[in-house]
Amino acid sequence: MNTKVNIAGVEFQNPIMEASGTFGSGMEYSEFVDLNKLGAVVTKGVANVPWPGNPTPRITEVRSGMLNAIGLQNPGVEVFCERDLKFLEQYKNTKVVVNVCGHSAEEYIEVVERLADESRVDMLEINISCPNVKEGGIAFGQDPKAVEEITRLVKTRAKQPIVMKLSPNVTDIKVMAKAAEAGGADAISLINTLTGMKIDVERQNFVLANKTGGMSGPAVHPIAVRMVYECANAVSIPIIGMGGITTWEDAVEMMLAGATAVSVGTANFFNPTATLDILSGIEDYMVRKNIEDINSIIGIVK
Amino acid sequence: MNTKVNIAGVEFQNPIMEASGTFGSGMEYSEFVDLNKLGAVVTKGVANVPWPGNPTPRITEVRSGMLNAIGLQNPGVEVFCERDLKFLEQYKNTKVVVNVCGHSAEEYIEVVERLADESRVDMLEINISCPNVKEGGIAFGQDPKAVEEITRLVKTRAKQPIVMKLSPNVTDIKVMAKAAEAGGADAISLINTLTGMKIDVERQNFVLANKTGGMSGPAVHPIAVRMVYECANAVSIPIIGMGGITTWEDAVEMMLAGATAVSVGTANFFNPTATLDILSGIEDYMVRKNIEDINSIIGIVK
Amino acid sequence: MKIKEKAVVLWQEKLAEGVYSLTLETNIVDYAVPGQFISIFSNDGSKLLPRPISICEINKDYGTLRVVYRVVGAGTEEFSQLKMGDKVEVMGPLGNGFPLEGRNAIVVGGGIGVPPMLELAKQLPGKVTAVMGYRNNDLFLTEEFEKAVANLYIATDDGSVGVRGTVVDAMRENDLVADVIYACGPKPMLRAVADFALENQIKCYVSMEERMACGVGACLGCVCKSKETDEHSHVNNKRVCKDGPVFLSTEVVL
Amino acid sequence: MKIKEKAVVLWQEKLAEGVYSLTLETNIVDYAVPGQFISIFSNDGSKLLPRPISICEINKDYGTLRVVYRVVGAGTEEFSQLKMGDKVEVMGPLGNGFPLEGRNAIVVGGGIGVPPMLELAKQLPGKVTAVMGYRNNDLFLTEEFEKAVANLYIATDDGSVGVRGTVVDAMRENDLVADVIYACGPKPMLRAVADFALENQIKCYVSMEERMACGVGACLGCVCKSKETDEHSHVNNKRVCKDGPVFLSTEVVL
Ligand SMILES: Cc1cc2nc3c(=O)[nH]c(=O)nc-3n(C[C@H](O)[C@H](O)[C@H](O)COP(=O)(O)OP(=O)(O)OC[C@H]3O[C@@H](n4cnc5c(N)ncnc54)[C@H](O)[C@@H]3O)c2cc1C
Ligand SMILES: Cc1cc2nc3c(=O)[nH]c(=O)nc-3n(C[C@H](O)[C@H](O)[C@H](O)COP(=O)(O)OP(=O)(O)OC[C@H]3O[C@@H](n4cnc5c(N)ncnc54)[C@H](O)[C@@H]3O)c2cc1C
Ligand SMILES: Cc1cc2nc3c(=O)[nH]c(=O)nc-3n(C[C@H](O)[C@H](O)[C@H](O)COP(=O)(O)O)c2cc1C
Ligand SMILES: Cc1cc2nc3c(=O)[nH]c(=O)nc-3n(C[C@H](O)[C@H](O)[C@H](O)COP(=O)(O)O)c2cc1C
Ligand code: FES
Ligand code: FES
Repeated sequence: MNTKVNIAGVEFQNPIMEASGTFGSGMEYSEFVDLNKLGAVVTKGVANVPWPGNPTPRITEVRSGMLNAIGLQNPGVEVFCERDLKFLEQYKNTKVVVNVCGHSAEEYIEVVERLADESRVDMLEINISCPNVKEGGIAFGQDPKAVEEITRLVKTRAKQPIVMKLSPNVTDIKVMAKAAEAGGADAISLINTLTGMKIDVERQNFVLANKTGGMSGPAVHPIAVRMVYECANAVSIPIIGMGGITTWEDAVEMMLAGATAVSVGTANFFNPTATLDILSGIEDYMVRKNIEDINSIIGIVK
Repeated sequence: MNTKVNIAGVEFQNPIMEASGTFGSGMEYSEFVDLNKLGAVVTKGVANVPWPGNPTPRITEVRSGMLNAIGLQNPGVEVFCERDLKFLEQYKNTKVVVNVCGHSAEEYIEVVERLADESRVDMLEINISCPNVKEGGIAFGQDPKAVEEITRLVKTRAKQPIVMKLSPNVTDIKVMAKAAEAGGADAISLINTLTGMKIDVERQNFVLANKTGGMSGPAVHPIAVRMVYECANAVSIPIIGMGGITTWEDAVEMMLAGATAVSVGTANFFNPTATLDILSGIEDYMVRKNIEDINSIIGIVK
Repeated sequence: MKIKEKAVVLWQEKLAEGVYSLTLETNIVDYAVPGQFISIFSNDGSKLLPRPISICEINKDYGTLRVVYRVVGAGTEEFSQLKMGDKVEVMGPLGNGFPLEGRNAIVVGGGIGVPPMLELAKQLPGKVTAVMGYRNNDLFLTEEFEKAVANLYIATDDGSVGVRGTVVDAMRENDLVADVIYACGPKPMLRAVADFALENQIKCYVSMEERMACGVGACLGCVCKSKETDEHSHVNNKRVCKDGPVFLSTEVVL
Repeated sequence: MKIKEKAVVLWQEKLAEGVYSLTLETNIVDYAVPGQFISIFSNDGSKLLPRPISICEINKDYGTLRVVYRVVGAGTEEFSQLKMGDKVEVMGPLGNGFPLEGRNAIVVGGGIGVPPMLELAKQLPGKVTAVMGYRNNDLFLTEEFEKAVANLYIATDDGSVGVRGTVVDAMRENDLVADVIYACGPKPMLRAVADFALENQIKCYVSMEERMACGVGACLGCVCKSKETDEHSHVNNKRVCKDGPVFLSTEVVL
């Protein structure tokens, strides 16, 4: 049985990653999960300098999901390299995908260049779709010209393959996917969070300090599957699918729709072993359905 | 205590309507709900001629929501006038909002003109956002120029006030709201369904015959609140808010965000008295919070 | 008259592998007729749509309804955990039910289409023959049918009990005749029974299935194709939940 | 060592209006210290995030944890329905817990901040004084505190029991002195206690609250402002779930 998948020349032992921002750099969840069993650890977004993020409350629950407005708090790329990458050294079987954020093309590039010679970094995921920061973030991700340009700029400087992470808050995700492909992206990942809002009717005020937050969790899964399907039929670069994956069925659904690999985000919060549970569910499915190679189910539902 | 709200000169005894397509013309639910107590009955979309809709399965459940791909099956405006409007004659306290669909401007106009002299029709809701029909529908609702044009065309022929129903499947809902306002809409309603997909991993096929379906129910509520809030701060025409409203809190949330009235859709399917339960919840809230006039809470969270 | 209420679980038992019998105390019983169904709702706030389940027995004296269902997914799995005294949200009775006709009727059930035939068999005025199809010898409700009908024939896919093959094989093999047939089961079975009825010029009612949302005829989610333009939709679509689930085999496309 | 498992409900009782005491059999007990908390999960698939609840008592002999909580929303409402033998998903122990210091400690609890002080009071090595604030005479856990501490002072908002006013009013009125104060309660109370401690040059630990998602330090959802640049985030943000919930009153912005 083969569960290996290959994205832009990087071979992942299996298609299961966790989603950026939901797993730190794996340290905290290593108490629950043997990180060496994951396809990849995808780190929390990292910027050129430390970002303080948004005021609290940053989190609220919604039905079958949550809103977050962390605002990309991160300690900056220096601390990240010294601490997080060093920590990840010990997990040789697992690939490391570093999620990169910035307010401007220059800031993305600064991070990408700093990471260029870090051997522990196998792939870069460029977050052009975070709805929780004022400048940069989602603004890039909603304009195809900006997507193409930033992709091209980052690609010229990056030594590792780059994955452009797309925002679902768009009219036509295919246009964004094609723009990333045109800009030279090695792969795309989707979806980031959908912008939502919750109001406290007793206090008559926003629940989140940031007013809006990014929605994630099982509630968004059907939208994510639709978008992965649309992109898979619009571009020829591989897709990392995410959005509400909670069970192995959700992961298989995403792969049938066209994802080469999948990321598990919010599910970690209520099931710390979600990634490995999903992996073993997929393996059972493969045995039961007589699937020799996981690659044979990618995008077969058309 | 005043629960009356006024939209474009039409006075609704309270802000609670049900959402188009989830309630037929009220006939079926009249076994559970005294229609005379609702602010308005919003009918299933009606076209110039009968539409057969999509093949089945048309419905599937998703977490905290559902996908539907009815495809606007309807018996056409003639039968609608003879049967449905006649049925609604008896509910004098309730306003009637007729939801109108079409494949082209001409088809919308044909329906609007046929309804012009029907005294039982208090308002028209123009559905330019149905994701489940190939032509027309959502295509109009995703292009601001088309929104403005169709609004203008319909407005010139309509005798009743018109509400433009917007699609959430857009990058910037404010742009669509402004386009509707520019075209002369008397009000806007939002959100219609979000396009989603579900794949059956055992059969390795789409669950819905139509492949994609419109997502509705509690899962979409935070997105709807955010969009209502954005529109309320972008246009000055009134807003009818909908999307996942299930409890009175959801309805109040929507009004605090800026909706003058609210529609309850999917919730009817698991709670046939949802509309009236929500109404009485709002009345209790008003008493508890000492709110004399429901209008005083509209859009106050900023 | 339709009711939505919390019913009380009086009794639940396992009848066969994955097949459960649930007896509910509910006011729905006052209005129920054979062939109708009820919507059962999950207690889990993420599973919102009704699970339509046919009525298997109606006991007006005790105020109880019995349903028999197969565990196929998360909803029916949840129901199978219900214990005496638990409450469960139900709505019904829904749909039209079987017209009680004929002096000589055959009731045909296949798999989980067997249960709705029981109350029908009990209420039919004339002589009733039952033909029940199962996968294998893991039968259920056969004792109840033996008591309720004049003749009971069983067909199993593997031939372990009764006729090897389908219910139609059993009907042909036993040269069954009747003036009306009632059938519930998977579509291919309904199609075969309808063909058998046509051949033998017997009136035939079938009970249809489709994914539902409202269960009351409002959402147009659950339509099946009708041969003639139908009165409600004017587009050859009949609502399984409201115009059905029982149709004349000649009025719908099977 | 953190555990995620289904705990068994051994006992649940109502202590006061809307306040419940839940005793769970769980392996978490083996690793728990006072001031830590557990995440309790809803059985409802639409309510996914953990409800963080402080540990009130740790009984290693019986393998049980006790938590005391107030019903404030749908999650705690659901927990209040749990009955002996039910199972409930829990994760823990989470957070750092109170350092056990001082020869002369004051434990201060306000409202639903009272419970975590109980196990602390029991485990503190020196003499312990407890100051507990309640809304009115609907007290809870006071008997347990009477047994566990040398002196117990009560403050109520309405003056119906003990000192009328806040816990700080009670501390001032009784001229309490100590070499360490531990406090849990609403932010304004923590602020007042921290000020009192500063005035009297007493070391003071406070237990903080914030909305959580992961509960283990990964998501950065639950931060509070720290006075100095902190080691993990490098941006003056401390994670309540991992770096806390217990902080020195001087290291965080209250
Ligand atoms: C009129 C009618 C009568 C029925 N009577 C019975 C009966 O007596 N006994 C019995 O075991 N089953 C019966 N069924 C089928 C039963 O409704 C489904 O097996 C059940 O809804 C599955 O729910 P689940 O949550 O376990 O499965 P899931 O697959 O997890 O359900 C997901 C969703 O799909 C819907 N769904 C899944 N399968 C079906 C189906 N076959 N028909 C309609 N909706 C479905 C569910 O209602 C739910 O909304 C009947 C169906 C209809 C339409
Ligand atoms: C470290 C810590 C320890 C706590 N210890 C206790 C305790 O011992 N006893 C007790 O009664 N309460 C305690 N709380 C508060 C408790 O977590 C909330 O009252 C509870 O989560 C409310 O859940 P709900 O579903 O009833 O309310 P809802 O308002 O319906 O909850 C909705 C969401 O908001 C979150 N939430 C709501 N209120 C709070 C809050 N005050 N803090 C954090 N998240 C919140 C919930 O976890 C949930 O995700 C503690 C909180 C923290 C952070
Ligand atoms: C708390 C939280 C923090 C996140 N931080 C990031 C981030 O730093 N960079 C990023 O690209 N995506 C971030 N995301 C988005 C997730 O990686 C993922 O795209 C999204 O949550 C959908 O997946 P899910 O539904 O499985 O969580 C974050 C999501 C959450 C819930
Ligand atoms: C089964 C179904 C049918 C619908 N049909 C229509 C329709 O005919 N016209 C329309 O404008 N919206 C239609 N809608 C969209 C609803 O009116 C509403 O905008 C949407 O469902 C969001 O609200 P909810 O989450 O409360 O259901 C339909 C929705 C559902 C679920
Ligand atoms: S389920 Fe809504 S019409 Fe049948
Ligand atoms: S809740 Fe995730 S870091 Fe604290």
